[in-house]
Amino acid sequence: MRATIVERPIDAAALLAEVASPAHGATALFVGTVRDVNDGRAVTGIEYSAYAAMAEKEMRSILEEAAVRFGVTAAVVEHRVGALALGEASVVIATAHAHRGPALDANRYLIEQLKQRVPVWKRELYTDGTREWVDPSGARAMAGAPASAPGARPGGASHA
Amino acid sequence: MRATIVERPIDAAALLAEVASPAHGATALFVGTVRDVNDGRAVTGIEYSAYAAMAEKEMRSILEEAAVRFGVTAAVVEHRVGALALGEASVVIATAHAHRGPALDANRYLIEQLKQRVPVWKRELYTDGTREWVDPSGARAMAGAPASAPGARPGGASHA
Amino acid sequence: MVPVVTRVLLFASYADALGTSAIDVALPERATVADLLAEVRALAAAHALPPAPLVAVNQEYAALDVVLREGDEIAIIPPVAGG
Amino acid sequence: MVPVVTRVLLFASYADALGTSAIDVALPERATVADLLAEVRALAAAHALPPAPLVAVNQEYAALDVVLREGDEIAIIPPVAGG
Repeated sequence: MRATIVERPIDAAALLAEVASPAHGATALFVGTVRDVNDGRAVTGIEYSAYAAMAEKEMRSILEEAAVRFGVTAAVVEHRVGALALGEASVVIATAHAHRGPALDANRYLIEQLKQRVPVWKRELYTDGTREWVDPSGARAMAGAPASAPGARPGGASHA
Repeated sequence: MRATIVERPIDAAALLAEVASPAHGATALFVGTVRDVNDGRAVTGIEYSAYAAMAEKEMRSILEEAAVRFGVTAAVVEHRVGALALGEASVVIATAHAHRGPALDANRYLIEQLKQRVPVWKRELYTDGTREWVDPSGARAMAGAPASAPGARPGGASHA
Repeated sequence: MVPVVTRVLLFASYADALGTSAIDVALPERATVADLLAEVRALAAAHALPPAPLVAVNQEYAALDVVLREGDEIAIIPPVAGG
Repeated sequence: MVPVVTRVLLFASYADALGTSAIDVALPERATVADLLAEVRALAAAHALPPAPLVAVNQEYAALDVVLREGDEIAIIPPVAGG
């Protein structure tokens, strides 16, 4: 079980190898990549930044939750920060288990929770030369309205 | 969209590359591998065989279903046949989409349907030197009881 | 009606059980998948097969009432175990 | 009570908006996260922040009633957008 913020390209094959074991019959991998269009705007790249220490801590918490919920015995997450070009991987999650159900369930849980809770941010660069922080909570970042209710925690999970 | 029965090791990274596109934000990969224990018996390897032409045809049908159901724009499946050692990949499925939901949903659909419908068989080799065809339908293959009801099609899908 | 000798493909445990990867079955014209299975069951070695195995015609799973045509590619399909 | 000057980390859009990656806030002893946010809102540049941003204390999300202690690592967390 490992969760790391990295500043270099992510090697998906290395993550697959990291979770490999003869005890596993199933390995699931998720790769998030920089897309050329978002919300109808042409994107030329994305700058990712993170509160790295907290991001790793939160990702480890999510991994531990997945271990309890799904019994996954091997899982690893890498999230990249820095300037990423189109098609480059921003996040890779590998999960493995004796059977496919837990491997697939844990993989989806990890990416969903990561997107809700892990303090990583992205600023999209557009073809018109502008750039903007992405706020998946709805409003564009800094648009005035609060992104979250007072005291609310991302994801609504009980991790006080 | 490609589905192939192969007689050589499967290169998961090559499949990831095959479905890559700047239009995709999410790629899901499933890797099925030879496990060292099945049903409590110590396994030393698995021999896979297939009705190759029909297996490829059925896998292509499943890919087309996934394209309709989930809108996945890129998907590839390779299933290996022959003698596989512990830890080697028997099947790899890569799916990609602009968003993670369809990529993940399609990936799970493909492996579930593949296991129900695609004419591939495996014979496990055990540490005691014996070997046995695997029948996931319940009874060991050739145990006498019918594996399926008369006229039934695997998976119950309507592909007359 | 002249019976047509039809080749039926066998795989995996069924091929092992019958000791061959194909058997020849004599069928009347317009025989169905059910007729084929009845003929197969009459073979001495067929006790090793389940009573109602799956059949594929031209590489697609076929219901019992599908009518066979000369030149069809016919196979008896053991319980699948891919992945 | 002697106010304690506490450093608060800023990231991403909040760091951009305030033009800095950290601000210093004077807080009384046993101040809570809610007290911290009230002080932050009193800053001239804070109009760019939402009324109730998320706060992390020692790298964990903290509720408004969490009491801050000297040496805590405090950060205001913009809406996350990883993955």
